[in-house]
Amino acid sequence: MKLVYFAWVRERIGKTDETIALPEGIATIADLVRWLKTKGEEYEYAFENEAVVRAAIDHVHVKPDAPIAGAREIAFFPPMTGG
Amino acid sequence: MKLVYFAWVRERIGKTDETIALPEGIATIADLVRWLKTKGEEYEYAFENEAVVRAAIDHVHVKPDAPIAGAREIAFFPPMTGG
Amino acid sequence: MSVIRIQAEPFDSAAETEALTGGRGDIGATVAFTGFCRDEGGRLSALELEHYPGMAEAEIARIAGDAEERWPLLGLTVIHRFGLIRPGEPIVLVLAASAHRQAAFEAASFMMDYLKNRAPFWKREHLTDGTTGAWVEAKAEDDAAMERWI
Amino acid sequence: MSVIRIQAEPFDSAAETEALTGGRGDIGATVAFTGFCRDEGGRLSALELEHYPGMAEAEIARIAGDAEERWPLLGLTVIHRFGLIRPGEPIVLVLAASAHRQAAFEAASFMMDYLKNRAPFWKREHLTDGTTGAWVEAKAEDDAAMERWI
Repeated sequence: MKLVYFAWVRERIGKTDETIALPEGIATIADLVRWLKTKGEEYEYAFENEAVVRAAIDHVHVKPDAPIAGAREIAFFPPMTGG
Repeated sequence: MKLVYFAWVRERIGKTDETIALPEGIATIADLVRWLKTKGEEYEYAFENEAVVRAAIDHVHVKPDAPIAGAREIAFFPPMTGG
Repeated sequence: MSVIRIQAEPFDSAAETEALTGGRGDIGATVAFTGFCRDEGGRLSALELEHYPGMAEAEIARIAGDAEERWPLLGLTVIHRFGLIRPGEPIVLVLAASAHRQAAFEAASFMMDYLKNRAPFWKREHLTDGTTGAWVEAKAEDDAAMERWI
Repeated sequence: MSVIRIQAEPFDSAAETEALTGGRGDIGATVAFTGFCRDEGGRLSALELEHYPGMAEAEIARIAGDAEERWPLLGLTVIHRFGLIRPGEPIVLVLAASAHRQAAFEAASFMMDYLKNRAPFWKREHLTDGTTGAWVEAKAEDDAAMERWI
């Protein structure tokens, strides 16, 4: 599964993207965030305020309780400031 | 005092403008309309529905009860359809 | 502060926008409204716009002044054409500039609602069958649109 | 039906408007919103816009589809730039066309409110002192502006 990061989430994690092998028991975006936070302090820093970081599955905005089964690409990013 | 007419008010009266000597006792726009309607059937036709015809004094919209003393130019016209 | 022009000639929206925004770092948003002559399903060959010279400029300047009092505008341009205007041609341009988008959107919308009801212009239809049609009637919905700003 | 482009290059609003309206007799109104980079009182030398390729197009297409369902639009063009943008340069164009003005005004305003909150773009400040500034924070008022359409 491919993970992509943008803006300060990308800067804090220190990479633009990575491919991960998902461990058992990770069913939702919230599960994934909790698991990523155990992978190192860069992830802890990026997700220190979980409520702020937004997620998208395959280019569609999703909430933390969205199931991730079948996702090809999951993105994490700060609130958007385009326009 | 100069009177100017626009759109179908102009067409019904049959002139774009005229200069009139105002008789005694004509104090407001409504008075003026009542007096004009005695001047001929073209005026009667133009003002047949008095509530529809709008007026301006010296380039400013006014209501029928507006006093006309001191006016240089009084305009009559249908509801506007610009924009 | 606003630019107001009443003219028979077409206008160049791009040039007007450049004149309003060029070289400025304080403008964050512009809203340009353009009103066009429609052909009404092929029925119209043109609209003829009559106006009241002098009052048209004065009344639009009053409306523009009201808009500038209500919103923090950084620029306001209004151009209204008169004469014979063919389907597809522009009739009116309202261009509002501000730091943030809401002021520009609201001011342009306000200008159009007031122009429709208070600017001394009258439209008459010219038909594709060669005849001169009726004077366009004012619409109650345009009256209602103006009321919402009061 | 809408035209959506995500690009680094500047855009030509006049050409986009002509592409949307040229040769048509059914369009009575266009509203063109342009968002510009401000200099924030001389503090900024540029805004750097990062975006999520693929999702940016997809999300704007979804918002445009919503707008076309809500209003009887005769055309809708959205162009959003990314990369380094200097003060005074345009960032975003929303161009909505309709028979009557209200639909074009509302659709353009709706598009901007949703773009601000949901299009995956992030702005970072570059300062005139040569340093790279902070990521621009999302504004609560932009959230509130979106809520009014629900």
